[in-house]
This record gives sequence, C-alpha cells and structure tokens, in this order.
Amino acid sequence: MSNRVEEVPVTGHNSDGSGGKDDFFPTNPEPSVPKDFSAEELWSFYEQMVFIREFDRRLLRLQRAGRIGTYAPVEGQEACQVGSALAMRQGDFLVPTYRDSGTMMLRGIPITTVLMYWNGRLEGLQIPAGVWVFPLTISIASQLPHAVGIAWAAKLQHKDQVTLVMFGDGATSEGDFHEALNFAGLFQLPVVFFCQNNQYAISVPASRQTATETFAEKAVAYGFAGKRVDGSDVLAVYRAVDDAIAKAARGEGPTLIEALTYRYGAHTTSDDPTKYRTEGELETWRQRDPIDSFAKRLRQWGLWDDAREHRWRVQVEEKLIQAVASMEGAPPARPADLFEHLYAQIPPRLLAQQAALEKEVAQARGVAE
Amino acid sequence: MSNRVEEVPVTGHNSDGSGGKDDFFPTNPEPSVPKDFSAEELWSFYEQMVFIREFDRRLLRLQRAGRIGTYAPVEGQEACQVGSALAMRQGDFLVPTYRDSGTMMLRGIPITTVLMYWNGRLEGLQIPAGVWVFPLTISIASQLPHAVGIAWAAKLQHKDQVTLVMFGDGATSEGDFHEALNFAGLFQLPVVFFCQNNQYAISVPASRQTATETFAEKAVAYGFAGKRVDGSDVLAVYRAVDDAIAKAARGEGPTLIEALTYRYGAHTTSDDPTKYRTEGELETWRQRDPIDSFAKRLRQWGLWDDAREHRWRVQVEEKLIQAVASMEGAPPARPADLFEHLYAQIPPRLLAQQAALEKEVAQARGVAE
Amino acid sequence: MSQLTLVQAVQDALRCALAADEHIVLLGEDVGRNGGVFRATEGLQEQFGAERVVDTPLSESGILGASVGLAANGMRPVPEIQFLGFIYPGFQQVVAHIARMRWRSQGRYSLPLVVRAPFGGRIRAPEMHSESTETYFIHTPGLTVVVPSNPYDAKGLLLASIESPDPVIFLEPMRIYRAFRTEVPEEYYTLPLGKAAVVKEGKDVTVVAWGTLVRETLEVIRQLEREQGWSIELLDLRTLSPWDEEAVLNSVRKTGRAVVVQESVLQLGLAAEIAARVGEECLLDLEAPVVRVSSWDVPPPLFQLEDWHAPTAQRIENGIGRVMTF
Amino acid sequence: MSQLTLVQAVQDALRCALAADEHIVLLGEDVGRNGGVFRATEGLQEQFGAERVVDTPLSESGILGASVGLAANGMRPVPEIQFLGFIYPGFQQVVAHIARMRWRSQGRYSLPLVVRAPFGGRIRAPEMHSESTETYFIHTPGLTVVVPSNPYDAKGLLLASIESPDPVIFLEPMRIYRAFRTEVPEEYYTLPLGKAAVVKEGKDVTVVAWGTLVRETLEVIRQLEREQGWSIELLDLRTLSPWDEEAVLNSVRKTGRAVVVQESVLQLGLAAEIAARVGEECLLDLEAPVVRVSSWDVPPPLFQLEDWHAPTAQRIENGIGRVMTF
Ligand SMILES: Cc1ncc(C[n+]2csc(CCOP(=O)(O)OP(=O)(O)O)c2C)c(N)n1
Ligand SMILES: Cc1ncc(C[n+]2csc(CCOP(=O)(O)OP(=O)(O)O)c2C)c(N)n1
Ligand SMILES: [Mg+2]
Ligand SMILES: [Mg+2]
Repeated sequence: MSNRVEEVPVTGHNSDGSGGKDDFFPTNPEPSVPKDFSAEELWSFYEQMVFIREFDRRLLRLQRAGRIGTYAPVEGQEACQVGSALAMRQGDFLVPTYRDSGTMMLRGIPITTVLMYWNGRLEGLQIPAGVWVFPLTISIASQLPHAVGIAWAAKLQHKDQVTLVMFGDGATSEGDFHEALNFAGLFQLPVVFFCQNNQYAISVPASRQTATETFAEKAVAYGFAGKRVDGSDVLAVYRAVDDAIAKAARGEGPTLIEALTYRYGAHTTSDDPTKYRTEGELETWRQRDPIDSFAKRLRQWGLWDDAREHRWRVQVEEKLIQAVASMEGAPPARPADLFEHLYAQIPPRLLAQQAALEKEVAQARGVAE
Repeated sequence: MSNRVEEVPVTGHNSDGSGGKDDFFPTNPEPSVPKDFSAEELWSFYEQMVFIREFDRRLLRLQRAGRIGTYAPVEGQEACQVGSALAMRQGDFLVPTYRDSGTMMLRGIPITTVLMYWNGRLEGLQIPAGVWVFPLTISIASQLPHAVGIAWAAKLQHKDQVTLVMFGDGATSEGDFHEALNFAGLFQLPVVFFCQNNQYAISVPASRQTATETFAEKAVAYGFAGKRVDGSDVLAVYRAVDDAIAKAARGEGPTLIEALTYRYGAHTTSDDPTKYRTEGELETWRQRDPIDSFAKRLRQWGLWDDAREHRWRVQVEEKLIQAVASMEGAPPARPADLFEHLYAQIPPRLLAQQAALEKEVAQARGVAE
Repeated sequence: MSQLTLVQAVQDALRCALAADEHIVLLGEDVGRNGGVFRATEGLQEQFGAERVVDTPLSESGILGASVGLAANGMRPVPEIQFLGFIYPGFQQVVAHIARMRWRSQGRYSLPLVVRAPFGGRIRAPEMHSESTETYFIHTPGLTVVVPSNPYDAKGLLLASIESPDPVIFLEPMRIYRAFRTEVPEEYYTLPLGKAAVVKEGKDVTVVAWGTLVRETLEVIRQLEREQGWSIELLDLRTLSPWDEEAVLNSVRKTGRAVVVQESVLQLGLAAEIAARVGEECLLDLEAPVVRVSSWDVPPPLFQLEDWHAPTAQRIENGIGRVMTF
Repeated sequence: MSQLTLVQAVQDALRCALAADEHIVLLGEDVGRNGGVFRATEGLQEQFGAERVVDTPLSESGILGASVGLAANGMRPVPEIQFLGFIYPGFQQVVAHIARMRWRSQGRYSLPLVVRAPFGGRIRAPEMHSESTETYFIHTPGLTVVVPSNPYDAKGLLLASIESPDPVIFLEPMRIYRAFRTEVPEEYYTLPLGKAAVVKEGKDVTVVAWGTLVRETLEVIRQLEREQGWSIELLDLRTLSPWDEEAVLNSVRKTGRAVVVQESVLQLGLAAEIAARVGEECLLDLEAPVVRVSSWDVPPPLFQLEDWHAPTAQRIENGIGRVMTF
C-alpha cells in the first residue's frame, strides 16, 4: 500500500457541533478501483467494518438482556476503527479508549476477552503475549502521555515501532492532551495522535470544547502537523494513518489526525442521546454511513456481491456466537483474584486479607448450601 | 493613554533558548516623545522600574545576610513588571507568581508585606482591602485557571474588570495552561495571559519547553490572538497590555502576550545560573537593559536629568529603609497563628491542638527563661 | 413534603439554592443540557439559564481552578465532578488551592464553593467509576468533607454546604441515589455540618458508618439485635472532616466497644483515624479492640467481584460479632 | 567506603544504577544540565548522556505519564518530581495508572519505575515546598512507598527500589540531605524493601519513626534513657507501604507501649494506621494508649513558624513521657 495521503483541508465544525461542512465529504471520491490497495485489502476493510458493527450490536443486545454490564458502543465509527487498525504495522503499539473495542480486536485482543471486560470480569483485562495493545483507558486523555512514553521507549531502544493513541474530541480539553503533544513535538517521538471527533463528549458538542474551528489545528501549538480526515471514509482514514506512521517511522515525529465521525448510538448504555441530539442530525450522518458507502463503492468497482456479503455475515455470526458462548461458559469469577497482579509478590498484609476473604466466601457458601 | 499597540511580529527564539532574533529589538524605536503618554506617565514608568530594581537588590542583600529567606529576584524583567501593572485599570485583578513582587507592589501590596512574605511570616500573606491581587502562586501554571474563574465572575456580575495573570515560559508546558486558555477562549472571558518569557525555567531553556518557535503562537489552539512584545521596552509592554485589557473590557475576549525578557540573576537565591547559562548571553541582554535604555530615551526626549535621578533614588532608598525597619520591627511570629484563617471558624479538633501548642510554647519559654 | 430519592433530593437542594442566591452557579461536564449523567441537575439549565448551569469542557482542573476564581470574586460555584475518580486530574486545585486559599490570603479570599462528586462502588460501573477515596480529602487540612446517607440528609447537608463560607467536598453515594425514598420537605432547610446523627441508640457497642453503608449496616444491626439480643448504637458520621469526635467518643465511652464500617480500603481509611482517636481517648473504656470493617487493600475490581471487595453484610456482621465476643 | 551525605548517597545510587542497567533513564525538571536543584543528579548527564538523563518540560503529568509508557515498553525510568508538593498536577498518573497498570493488565505491563521526590519541611523554603503527604500514596493500593533516614540506607533502598519490578514512590527527606554523613560503600548493594530497621533495642516502649525524624527522635530517646532510666526501642520504618507490621507488632507486644513520630499532619497520617493495627493486634498487651506525635492538622506554614508545626524535640519527649507515665 502506498503512503499517499488524501489531505483533506481543515474545515470548521458547525456551531451546533454537528460536524464538518457538507462539502467536506467527498460525494463520489473514487470512481475507479484505487490503485494503492489490493482487492484483498479492500475486502478486508469492508469485512472488518461489518464485523465491528455486528459485534457492537450484539453487545448492545447482550447489555439490554442483562448478560453484560455497561457498554460504550461504536456504531458509526467503524471506518475510524478499521482504517487505523489496519494501517498499523506488525509490532506497532496501540493505546485505546473504552470506545475502541473494534481497533483492539483487530490488533489482537480476542473477542471473548473484550466480552469478558464489558461483563466485569478481570479476565477481560488479559492481553495475550505478542499483542502490543495497552489496557483501554477510562480516564479521559490520561493515556496520551503513556503513548508518548511508549514511543519514547521505542526510540531509545531503536525499535521500528510506532505508537498510535486513540481519543475523542472531548479529550482535547484535558491537560494531559497538552502535556503529551508537547513532549511528542519536542522529542520528535514516533507517535500518532488519532482523535475520533464524533462531535460529542457525552452530551457536550465539539463547539463547546474549544473556540477553534477544528481540533487538528491544535497541533500548531506543538510544532507538528495536524490533519483532518473524513472519518466515514475508511480509505481516507487508512491513508492518513498509514502516512503518519510512515513519517513517524522515518524519525520525522508525531502527527495529530482528527477524523470526523459520529456515534449513532448512546455514549454508553447508561446514556440517553435524545436529551442532547436531534434525529435529523443523526440521519444526516447515517446517510454518509461508513459501511454502506464503502459497500456501494466496492460494488461499483465490481469487488463485492450478495454472495460474498452473505458468506461474510455468516462467518461473523458464528464468531460472535462462539465468543459469547465462551464468555458465558467461563468458570465463575474467583473472589481471591482480587488480590492477584497488584504486586509482583503479594505482600503479607494482602495475603492475610486474601485468606480472610476466602474464609468469608466459604462461610457464605456454607450458609448458601 | 491610547489603546494603540505596537504589534511586534512573532519571531522565533533561538535554538539555544537565548531569546528572539536580534533584529527583533527596536534599536531606537521612538526618536521623539511618544504622543500617547504624558510626561508624568513616562516618569512613572522609569521611576517604578528603578524602584523595583532597587527593591530587588535590597532583598538579595537581605537574603545574603540571613535577614530574609529564599527570594526569587526579578532584575532584568522590570519593564514587564511596570508595563503590565501600570496598564491595568483601577479594579482590574492581578494574579501573580513568586517572581512578580514588582507588579504586586504597584498594584497595592505594601512593601513591608512583600518583605514579610519572603521572610517567612504569615503576615506576608495579608492583602489590604480594596487591593485586587491574588496571593502569589508557587505551583507553576496552577493560577491560570484561577484567573479564568475571576474573569468569569466579573463577566457574570457585569463588572468592568479585567484579570491579568502572570506566568513564565515554563508554565506553558503545564496542563493548567491549556485548560485555562481553552476556557478563556471558549467563554470569551476578560482575561489577559501575560507570559514573561525570560528564556529559562530554572535551568531549562525555552527551546526545551516546546517545539514551537514562540509561545505566543500557542494562542491559535484556543481561538484567540497571541502577541509577542519586547519585554525590555516598557512602552511596548504597556501598550500591548493596555490594548489587551481594552479589548477584554469591550467583551472581545482574551489575549496571550509573550514578553521577551531575561532574568539577570539566579532563579532564586538557592540557584546557581552559571551551571546553565553563559556570561555572554547575560551580557547581550544587559545591553538592552530596560532601565538604562529607557533612561537614555527619556534623556533624549529632554524629560530626565541627574537631579531628578538623584531625588528619586533618595526617595526609593528611604522607602526601602522604612519597609525593612518595619519588617524587622514587627513583633515576633505567634505560633498559635498556625491555626488561624484555615476555616471561618476553628473546628474543635483544631482548637484543642491550638491549646496543646500554646502549652508547648509556654513549656519551651519556661525552660528557656 | 414529598417522597424523594437521594438524587432527587440533591436536585431539589440545587434548585432551592439557585433560587435563593443568584451568585450560585453550577458547572461541570454534562450538567446543563443533559441534566447530569445521573440526572442530578435535570431541568436546572432550563429553569435558571445557561449562564448559571454551565456545560464546561472536559477539564477537571479547569473546572476546579475556575471555581477557585469564581468563588474568590463574588460567586458561589458548585462544580460537579462526574465521578470521584475523575477528580484526580484536578487534584492539585483541590489540595493546593481550594483547601488553602482562605489560609493563603489570611482570610481575604474565602472560597464558598461545593465540589459535588458521586462516589463509592457497587453500581456495576466500569473501572475508575467506583472510587471511595475520601481519605485524600480528609487528610487535607482546610477541606470539609460531607457524605449524606439518605435523601432527607442529602438536601439539608447540601444546602448547608452551599451556605458554608468554606469549601466543601460533597460526596454523593451513587449506589443509593435511587435505592429508596424518604420524606423531603419542599422548603429550604439545612442540617449542621460537623455533627454525626444517632441513627439508633444502643448500649453494648457503637457502630460508626456513613453514606451507602449506613442503611446496609442498620439492617445487619437489626438482625443481630433480634438474633443475639445485643443493643447496638449506630452513628452516621455525615461529615467526615472535621468529624464529630465528641459524638463518637462519648458513645464509645458509654458502650465500651466500637466498630467502624467503611467502603474505603482499609489502610488509612477514615476508620484508622477513628480507631486511633478512640484508642487515645477511651483506652480504659474499651472491652475489645476497635474493629474496622472495610474493603480490602486492593483497587475496586471490575464489577463481577465488587461485592466481595466492599463490606458484605456478612463482613459487617462478623465485625460486630468479633467486637462483642472478644 | 566513603563518608557521604544523604543526597550524595542518592547520587551515588543513581550512578550505580545507570552504570548497571542501560534501560534506566532519569527524567525530570532540571535533572540534566543543572544536575537537579539539590544536585542529586549532578554530573550524571555528562557521564551518561542527554538521552539517559533528560531535562523535560515543566510538566509533571507528562513526566509521570511518559514514565508509565517508558516502563511498559522496556525501559526503567526514574522520574524526579522536584518537590513532593509538585506531584499534585500529576496525581492522576500516580494513583490511576502507576499504581494500577500491572493490575489493569493482569500482569502484562508491570511498571519498574521509581518516582523520586524530596519531601518534608523545615528547610526554610517557600510554600508548597514542605509537604509531608505520604498518606496520599500509602492509602493507594499498588504503590510501594520508601523513605530513607540516612545515607547508607538511601543508597541501598534506592537501588532496591530501582530493582523492584513494581513502582516505588521514593521520598527523600530534604532536611537531612546534607545534615550528616555516614559510611557508604562504593559498590552496588540493596536493602530489603518492606523491612523496618531496629535503630536501637529497648524494653519499655516502642517508638516508630521514619525519614528526618529518626535521628531527631534518637537524640530525644538517648536523653530520656539517661535522664529517666527508660529502655526505649526505636524502629525506622524505611518502607511506609507495605510497612513492616510484623516488626512493629512484635516490638509492641514486647514493650507494651507505642509512640509513632511523624512529620505528616495528624489526621490520617500513617501513625493512625499503625495505631489502629496495634489496637487491633495488641490491645491486651498495651499498658497505655498508642501516642501519635505529629504535625498539627493545618498546612505547613511559611517558614518562620514551621518549627512549631513539625514535631519539636519537646513534643516527642512529651509524647514518650505520656505513654510511659500513663
Ligand atoms: C478524566 C475524566 N473525566 C470525565 C470522565 C467521564 N466521561 C466519560 S466519557 C466522557 C466523554 C468523552 O468524550 P470524548 O473524548 O469525545 O470521547 P467519546 O466518548 O465521544 O468517544 C466523559 C466526560 C472520564 N471518563 N474521565
Ligand atoms: C507545578 C510545579 N512544578 C515545579 C515547580 C518547581 N519550579 C519552581 S519555578 C520553576 C521554573 C519556572 O519557570 P518559568 O515558568 O519560566 O518561570 P520563571 O521562574 O522563569 O519566572 C520550577 C520548575 C513548581 N514550582 N511548580
Ligand atoms: Mg466524542
Ligand atoms: Mg522563565
């Protein structure tokens, strides 16, 4: 794949936070098959977006049925998830948030693990060996300095490794955003700051996070480039990330990418978006749906048909069924695990507490029996 | 005085952090008496700069003699201190740092109070009624959000009050710088961010705080204007601050001002600047000395002579002698004061502790006698 | 009088306060248009306008730091931190400024402000949403820390906190935001800060609790009284700093036994201070060691195990049993 | 062997560590060219290069957050916070990340890092430079908190902290940075974390202290032994979390009396936890209440009064006297 980047000019978000100007979105960007991707790659972009959407909907259903806990859905942002994940090279490091289950899975976290996480199981925190993904961060923007440190470590050790860190529009208002980008610019670190501007931080529109027209332009304050891309266009996202990674790998420092996107659903399953958004706004974004629009293109290019669609959906369904079964078939959580992995060696005080808890559990089970 | 501003173009600091390009400094900026100031005003600029320098040198001597504690000298930055203080209007609010004794005194903090402060006396924290100055902040950049809140309160209460907050080049790297400027830009608050870029944060040169050419340009990230001024030119500082205040008072929001300056002395009396700076660099800056250069101009303009100089220096000397005497003549610190002013009403636990301390003090004095 | 939940009582208090004093402003993430993620500020922006109920950027240090300035310059801000675990990025503003500004200005700039934050665990929330770290604030001189345990108290204590000339960290136990209702008068009323409430008198042992665990502890107590015939006194601390030493020490002097129940981890949770003070003041009255019932010294886990982290009914029962049978 | 001050011992330890393991990097404000505001890193940048001894921007959250990433990706960072009071803007990184990353990744990303910070008062420094807020860290599960009381220990404990696979908050008592010298071996050595040192054996009362106050307390003890004929045991805690409960409890079981001396404020200083644990485990052995000698519950004042805030020799003497004559 090439390093060519579609540099979308930086445009402003509307004052109601409803996203970029309409003319920002390419209406029919590529009439013929793009030369910089193989058919397999193009398929995989589409397939992974479908997978993530199905995954997401499945989790929402599970949540409603009480089979998992709170979940942060990603529907609408699939092009961001897939474009970023697939542009990363083997060994590149991902630092995600709670909304990046998609990217995390594409970078090697098992589906079952993600399910376990949202089901409140410590096993959901396990990261397989060889998978360079950080635990998802809940505290907004606090992962950005971690990414900077990870990238710094790579530079010091002369590893050919770029770190990609994900965050939302809201995260740009936190001090840690500033401190991280400042370090990255100053030390010229191999890191890509990937902002999914989905227009809202829970209920707060992007226009109430900042007085600037865009988030991308904030990179100016740190001495490196900011780019804005159509986050509904998986190829645009891919190219922007791919380019930023290549640049970072060449030792030319960090990039801030702002991808314009939208979450169709609630912030999390505890949120009610009708409190702060209109149906009309949602509809506008749905018309630029990353999956539908890419399906249309693939079909235009003669690369996709109903048979492929069917086959893939069956595969996805099977994967998900299996993952849910394996989550639900897992042995029950063990209370004593509370004490594991906090220190390399459990200190005496905690050993005593662990023993006390085990007694408590035995007592409870004894009573229950 | 007019609102005219000399808008100095934004130029870069040198890679060694030694300050702006040479051509940045006006060599002979105003051949005739500037029209926008009265003679009294011009005298006062000069006189106050001399006062601050003499004050500063006195404190250094006192510190060396063990008559006060650690002190953060300001020599070299007098034009910043005076230009900013005198451009502020009655009722405007000052939020200073440890290096802004000069500005604080010009805004109404008594000399003796400042002396008491650096002598470790709680009385040094007292602020007279009607003086709108915040306690100086030690924790770098943490006062910027305060200034934002103060300005916000003024706006909500429709007070004609602008807040000026001072900080150094190092402060721009802290998250609180970012969060404060972001709020100010978003809510269009009447606040002036006044950065004294004295080229160093203790030993760290400005070039190692950020990858940007200037600090002023960081304002871009918050949607408002940044200006860079010659911080050795009291008129330039005055005009920039005056303009920013007028703009803020008109409801047109915040401004970031970066004043290029230099501290001649150590960071504080515990610091040894020879560890990280050269004599040559210091010399370069001394040649642009804010006081000498302004004295030259005043004399050129026929507004100053040796007699005036002598009279003023005598006055300053008297004021300082008096202030030192009144600091040293103050009754000794009372240990029980530890408990005062923490809560509006001392809670029972602290009352008991206060009583215990009084006993301890009596015991110690009993033993001593 | 109406029957309100705790979160409704909070909302009611905020409405009363906004109506009573035009200097009061609420600010925080999602508090305006959205009415707060727990609906604690629902309807308030409509009623009082977007200048007084302000949606801020996602910026805790900014929110808390701006509140310092607002309070110092004539306003009475009531910032909300969405969950206690998200106060950490603004921690410096709390401990270096909010706690010290009156002192640092020797009385000139008092800070009448109330930082509201939901706290505590066991609501099946994601990580960082279940913090019981009141210790950080109790340990910091200059702060007042308040925790209500029921709707009636929530309104009265919140109004008292807002009236206070000094900054209050007002921690709202999320788990019981909607767990039950009590009568809550419609009019404005306050409850004294710094005073514990005697939830239930008793002669044999003093149990001290606050927040969520008051009600859960009361249930255990009632059962123990029935089953064991013990007479158990329950104090609800209500203000964690400065806490009501007099009430606690007098009760322990009377009963000779003490149990403190907290959702904080054990090490340096408030129970440690209470145990230390009781030891200092009542050693000769004590029939048994002071027992601390608390969470273990590990982080609040993902939710499947959280009920084993916080004090279970059984752990509370065991704790009281231990002190009674020493 | 050479006679070193504590700050020299710290520097010596850092030099040994940098030489022994190329993954170790020092970072912080003024640590490089300037050699640290206390000279703790003097000469190290010259010796090991600007890549390994790094002057950072003025950005505590950045320093600590970057250290998380450095440690997780193969390095062993030793960030310096210039004074403990300036860790607050980076507090979230400490309590939400440094303390929890091993746990949050269930063992995958351990964080071998040491946060060094000078702490404590009584050096006539400006405000915010005299914090003794170790409680914030002791209360946080997942952290190890270490405080040396003399040059020999400083080197051994710092090297052990750097070797530790888990994050350590290493607090250096500024007041005794240059107060005295001890023999410090030139070679690399470590002292065990989590183990208290018996500074002096005794039979009548156990005194627990750490950091600056160990030496000052020892002087008081020697005087009391001479004047009163008491036999006083002094423990230097060295690691404040997890602290050596076994050593403390065994000593108190033997002596029946306990005094804890700390520079922290009283409320929820570590002495509270120690008193609570002693109460729990040794109640029947106690001849007198555990006495806590500490600073008052107010902020460290400007320097003229600081010697009345921290425990004076007289306050320590009174405290021991109280427990001996109860
Ligand atoms: C430090 C911090 N403050 C507040 C929150 C509560 N919170 C969770 S998500 C969120 C909004 C985040 O918005 P954005 O960064 O745009 O990401 P998005 O959720 O839209 O993906 C908030 C305020 C948090 N998790 N962390
Ligand atoms: C939060 C914080 N971190 C570190 C320090 C220690 N410190 C005091 S002054 C200073 C440098 C400040 O540099 P700058 O902002 O440029 O102001 P200047 O001293 O040059 O006026 C540092 C690091 C501090 N006071 N506060
Ligand atoms: Mg968003
Ligand atoms: Mg500076």
